[in-house]
Amino acid sequence: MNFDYTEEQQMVRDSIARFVQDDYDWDTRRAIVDSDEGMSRENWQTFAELGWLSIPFSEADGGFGGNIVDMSVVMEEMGKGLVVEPFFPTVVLFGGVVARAGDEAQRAEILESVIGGETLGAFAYVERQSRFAINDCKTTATANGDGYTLNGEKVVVFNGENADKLVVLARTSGGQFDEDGLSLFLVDANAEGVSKVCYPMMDAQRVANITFDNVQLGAGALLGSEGGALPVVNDVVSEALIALASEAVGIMGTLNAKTLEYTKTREQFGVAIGSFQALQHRMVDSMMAYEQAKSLLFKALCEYKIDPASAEATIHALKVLIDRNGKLIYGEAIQMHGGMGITDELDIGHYAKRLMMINATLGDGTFHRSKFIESTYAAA
Amino acid sequence: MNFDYTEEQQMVRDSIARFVQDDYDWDTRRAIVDSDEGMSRENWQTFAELGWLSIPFSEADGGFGGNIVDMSVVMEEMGKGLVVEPFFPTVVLFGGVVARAGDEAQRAEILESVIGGETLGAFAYVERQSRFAINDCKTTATANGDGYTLNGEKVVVFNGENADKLVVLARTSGGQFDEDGLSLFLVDANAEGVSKVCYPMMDAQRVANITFDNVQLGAGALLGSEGGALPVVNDVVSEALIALASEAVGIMGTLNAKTLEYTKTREQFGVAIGSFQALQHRMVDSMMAYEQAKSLLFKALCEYKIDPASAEATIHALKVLIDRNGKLIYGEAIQMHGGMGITDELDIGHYAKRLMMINATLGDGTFHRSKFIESTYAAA
Amino acid sequence: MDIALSAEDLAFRDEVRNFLDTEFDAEMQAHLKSRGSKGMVEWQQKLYAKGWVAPNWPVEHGGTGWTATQKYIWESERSLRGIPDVVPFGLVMVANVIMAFGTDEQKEYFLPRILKSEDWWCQGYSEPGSGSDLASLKTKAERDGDDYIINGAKIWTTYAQHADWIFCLVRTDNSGKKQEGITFILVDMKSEGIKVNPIIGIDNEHNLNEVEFNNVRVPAKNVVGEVGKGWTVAKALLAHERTGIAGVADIKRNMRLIKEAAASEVNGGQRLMDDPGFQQRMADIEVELMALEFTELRTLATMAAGGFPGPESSLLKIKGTELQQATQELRMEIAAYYQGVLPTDMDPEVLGHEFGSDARRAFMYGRAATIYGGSNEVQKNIISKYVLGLE
Amino acid sequence: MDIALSAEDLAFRDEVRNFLDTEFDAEMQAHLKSRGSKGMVEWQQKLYAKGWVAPNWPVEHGGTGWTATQKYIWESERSLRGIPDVVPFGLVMVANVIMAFGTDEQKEYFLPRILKSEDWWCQGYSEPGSGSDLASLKTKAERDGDDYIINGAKIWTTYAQHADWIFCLVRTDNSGKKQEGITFILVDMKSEGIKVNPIIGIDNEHNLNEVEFNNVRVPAKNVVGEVGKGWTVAKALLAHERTGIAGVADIKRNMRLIKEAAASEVNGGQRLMDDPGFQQRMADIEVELMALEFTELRTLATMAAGGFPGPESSLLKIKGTELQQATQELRMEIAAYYQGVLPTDMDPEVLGHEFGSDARRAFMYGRAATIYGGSNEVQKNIISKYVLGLE
Repeated sequence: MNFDYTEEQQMVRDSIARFVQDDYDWDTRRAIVDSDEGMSRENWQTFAELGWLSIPFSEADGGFGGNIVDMSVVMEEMGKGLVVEPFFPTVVLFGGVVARAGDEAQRAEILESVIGGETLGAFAYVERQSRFAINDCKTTATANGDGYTLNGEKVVVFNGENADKLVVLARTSGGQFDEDGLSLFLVDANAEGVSKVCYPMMDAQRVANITFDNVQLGAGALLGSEGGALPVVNDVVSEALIALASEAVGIMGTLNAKTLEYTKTREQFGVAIGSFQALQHRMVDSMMAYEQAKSLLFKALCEYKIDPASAEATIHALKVLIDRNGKLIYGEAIQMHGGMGITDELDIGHYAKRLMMINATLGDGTFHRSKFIESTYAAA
Repeated sequence: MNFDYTEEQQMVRDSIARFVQDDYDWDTRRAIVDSDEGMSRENWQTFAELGWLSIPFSEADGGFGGNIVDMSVVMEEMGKGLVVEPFFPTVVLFGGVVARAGDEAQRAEILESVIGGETLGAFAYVERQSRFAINDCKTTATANGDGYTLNGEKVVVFNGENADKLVVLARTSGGQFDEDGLSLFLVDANAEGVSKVCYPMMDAQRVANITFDNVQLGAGALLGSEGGALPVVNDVVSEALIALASEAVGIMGTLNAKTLEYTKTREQFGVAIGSFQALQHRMVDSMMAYEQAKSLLFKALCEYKIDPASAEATIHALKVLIDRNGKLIYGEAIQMHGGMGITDELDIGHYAKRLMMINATLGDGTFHRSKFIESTYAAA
Repeated sequence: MDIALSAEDLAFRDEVRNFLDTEFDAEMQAHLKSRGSKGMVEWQQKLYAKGWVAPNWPVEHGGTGWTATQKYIWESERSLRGIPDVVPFGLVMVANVIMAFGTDEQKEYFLPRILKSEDWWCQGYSEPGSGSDLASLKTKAERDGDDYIINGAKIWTTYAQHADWIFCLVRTDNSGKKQEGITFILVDMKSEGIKVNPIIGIDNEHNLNEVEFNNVRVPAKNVVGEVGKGWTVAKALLAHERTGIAGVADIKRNMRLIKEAAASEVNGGQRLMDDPGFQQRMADIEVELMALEFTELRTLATMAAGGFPGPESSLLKIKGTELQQATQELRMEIAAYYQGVLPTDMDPEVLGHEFGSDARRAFMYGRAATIYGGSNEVQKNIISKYVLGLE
Repeated sequence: MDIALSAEDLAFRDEVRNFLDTEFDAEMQAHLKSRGSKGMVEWQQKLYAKGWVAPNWPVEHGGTGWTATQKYIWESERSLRGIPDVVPFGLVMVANVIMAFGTDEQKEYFLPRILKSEDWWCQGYSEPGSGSDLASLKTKAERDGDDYIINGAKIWTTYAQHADWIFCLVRTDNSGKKQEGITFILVDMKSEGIKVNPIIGIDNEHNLNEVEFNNVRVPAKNVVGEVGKGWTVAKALLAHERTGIAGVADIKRNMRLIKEAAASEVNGGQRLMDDPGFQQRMADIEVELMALEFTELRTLATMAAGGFPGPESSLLKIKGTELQQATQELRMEIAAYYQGVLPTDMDPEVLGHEFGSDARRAFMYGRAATIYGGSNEVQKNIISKYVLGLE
């Protein structure tokens, strides 16, 4: 039983932390967010050179062959630095689907350029009406002689603005809510019939609503088996939920540390506000909320490493706790920063907003609490 | 719009408060609780003489003709004094059923002696399996030539140990959960075939499990229409829920006041513990919890006075809030009294226990939250 | 114990409904959305024309003379339609101060202008660094002949960018306790030496400002109340600020919006409205809300009976803002992925969702509710000291 | 990052399971229920015979030499079967103090007797009036030749009615700071001048006592550690007291009981287990519990790596007791009307319900968990000061 990171993991952690410290100060980040693309291509090349983009991919695919803990380390540090470059959509979601569903040729084509930082990707799975139910899919891919015709719309596609390649979840058979009949397709973002409207989100992500109007796809665009997408997607989602929780833990720790620091220096009524016992006890609550979230992340990591299927209930629970404790922590962080906490200038609100979007991604606390109950009490 | 009590209500309030102050100090109460019957017949006569037992009954029935607010005043004061004499089971439940369901002869027979303090009553409606679903009734009353034969068992009958007369809810037709087919019967506690085991509860109530073994009832034992009991019972329950909430508000206010007083005098680390800001803010929370409960009680009273049916959702909400805020208040009262709070000697724990039993009576917070949701969101 | 409305009250309610249905028409609604502060002035002038712009003013100054019940009816009907309250800085705050402490000259000049919405007011209390410890303010006013010369800065000044006047607490004396030596003064925003620096909020909007004072010259006759007694003036105002702050009707309206929206959101075939977890969160809010409504009514009844909204009004502020935030949170939850949408010119049809950005703005703006007007922590200190008697 | 059990650990777990299944048999279970403290001694002697009564003692004194993982396995298996932990006053508390601070003579005399459960110990820390402010204690020990004469009173003394010995903090010097001049001393409960006054708890049981000392003569050699340094001794002990206090395995077991019971409770045809409101309350507890289990494991891992259970153990105490109380509350809720049943000799078949009175006792007794061993408020102060660095 140990909860230590390996030396290698520690090195990755240090390397990201150093990057954030040296090259990602708040003003730099703000300039990147305000730039045309809302991300830095230069940083992305740095990520590639430092090997971060290769971490989850197998050595056979040219990757680092990292496990879920390696991924977690990267995401936690990204969270601490509030890094906006699209690691999550490109590596975790898009890369995750390709690595799992792609055949050797597809993997070779795509993953090498993802790892090299040449290709930015996005996974298009949300629809207007779908909320968090991934099986709720109206986008269709109809088989034609040599391939498929894709029609439909995906919304709030993370990194949709900058992605070169998309993985699109589409229905090859079945009705709107059927779990069978979903398939995955690799689509060039510039293919004919693909159009998009882009908009920024409060957490500085650049997203897009993407419309597919009779987009012609070759047979080679199909990732994995026709109609068998959902299990693959569910695997990617499980890993993505752990990744998001890791990022959230990074953010929660940072919010607590910044707030604690603030209460030690900010004076009111002639004393540091951190000397007020009522606030002290609440900061203890925030600290406990963080430690508990971290512990549950560790549980998910340990279980997932042994057998991903065994971690299902824990992953639902993790999303519930990240949601609940995240709300507590960012709420207290804003409240304790007082007037400063409600300005756009201070970083606190931005950490809060990212945490909120994490909560809303791939199912919020209410959604996963229902899933937890279903998976835990259904048979009892 | 006014929330004042009438002069008459104020007089009743004062009269009960004076009784508690003068004749119901903690040692006296403890002696009563420890006595054979667990109540004082002498006090009961006083209640009769002071007219408290007549309050909810109509003038035609020899009562005071009071409304729901009058009842609330009595119950709140009983709560403050933690009065154990069986006002709630005899007057509110037993009397409530008879007043609503009884014909003139039955009302004349029963209510006069209730008002006079000669008859103690109980309403037997809980069964082993029923939890809070009053329609879940296995006790049967089978029509025979001149009357009915009663068979079955009722449990946790409040005042079951001392009651002279019982109202028993029994099934004259239908299946276990049917809403129709329930009837009410007036049964002498000493009738042949009635047997009981008595036990005390943590809130000093004397209750009984009562078995009916081929108890022969005359036709005159039927209260109201055969098979039509449930609407009557529901009306009594609504009023009883308001009465219990009033008692709870009395208890909550008393717990807060006693705790506040304690924190002002109890010293730790050289100062009164009430000077610790963390405790101050929690006592503010307790105070707000009390005020909110009182406000919702007022809402229920105002609505019920205008039209009982209009108060349904509010009464569910009231039970939810009484449960939740009651837990907060008694929890904090015990916690802030520290070691003393967990002794049997101190009154705090006894107030807490009564509040807990109130929460468990006629449906707890979880139960009524579901009812609230059903009644409020079902059609939306 | 009675909340039944009298025949007069019912008639009044009909009049209110009729007025609002007529005057708060589509055009007015559009103006409020598109014209910002100008739209607000337009609406307030409509209220003025009806004689209803200042329900809390004494009749002799242009108030309505309404009973507590009538005020409650007005407030409920207004909020249920989502009509914003009047901007409080002039009509509620400074007007109350001028009426209670002002000279006849001040009353004659300012009150009619406020009533007609001719002047837009803002509030200069907080300072960079002062926070909840209002009395630690440092902005200095030094006497120079018939004038004061003001130097310093105020912060979190809502709508300063639109304002004609600002009412300020300034320090005229440094020698005593920090609560002493504070003076309440009215300053023309067009005065030389005033600079307004916008602050972008966490809601991505520009409502807040920092207001700098560099040798701003203000006539001494603009002092309200006694020189050095500004703290007393401010305290009287704070209690006024807290009444109505519970925002019960607003929360009710939010709950109505939430139910509508939750009925059309679907998760894998199940309406969010039917999700037991979501239902229970709604129920938890509604139960507290039903109680809060009567807590507010109890306070109103006390005031109507000649009582004063005392420290108990702090309870309304705490519970009200907590519930406001809870409903804002539910709206975010309904918006799901769309909760992150920033203000955009995109057609909702293109965006795919209607209320995401509104939910975000309300949620983010709502963070301030537990901070301003005396943070909820300060409110708890007030209750603790003045209601519970804890020191 | 690894919690996989090694082959050795799995073998150990089998041994534990086998031992518990064999030794904690129906007879033992009945004895524990019916014989009170004697049943407990009987069980501890079985553990002693197996060599497992003191997992945390050093091997040379009779400990097990288990790894942190083994201790965790032991703890889990024990709790899941509902087997009570050993009574801590001797085997955990005073033993640790004697091992760390005692003389050779004290070690030789007391430790074997503790290991064999020959002496029943109780703890004399709190005093009427001292509460969480332990250092304010007033019980006085005055030197008289080779003895001390003790006068005063201790309170909340669990099981004093069964005890052969009591370890006490007494004041030997009044001149300095209140933390100074305190001495840790062992007192034979048969000494003349000791009087035990029972305190009936809110759970209607007699577990607590007040212990009066009237000129009780105690040999000076019974002092543990230096005279006047008892506070240091006590503090070392407090950290020990907090480890394991989270009670994760106990809470898990409670959750299992809750699910079983909720599956057989029915409201109008719907099992309580299927009630969405109840499900969500269970889920909320389980989510926190899953996290707490790993918070405890993280602490154990730190200790195994040579670290010390520092102020972080306060977190385990706070969260653990909160969750304990939350499960106790759910049990009460399941019991519905029966939650009020007092201890009775009635056959559960007659009563109509099995676990009402147990639920009540557990709930009521559980109120103490957030108060004793340093109240949760004190724990928060500790974290605030020593972990967060707030003063």
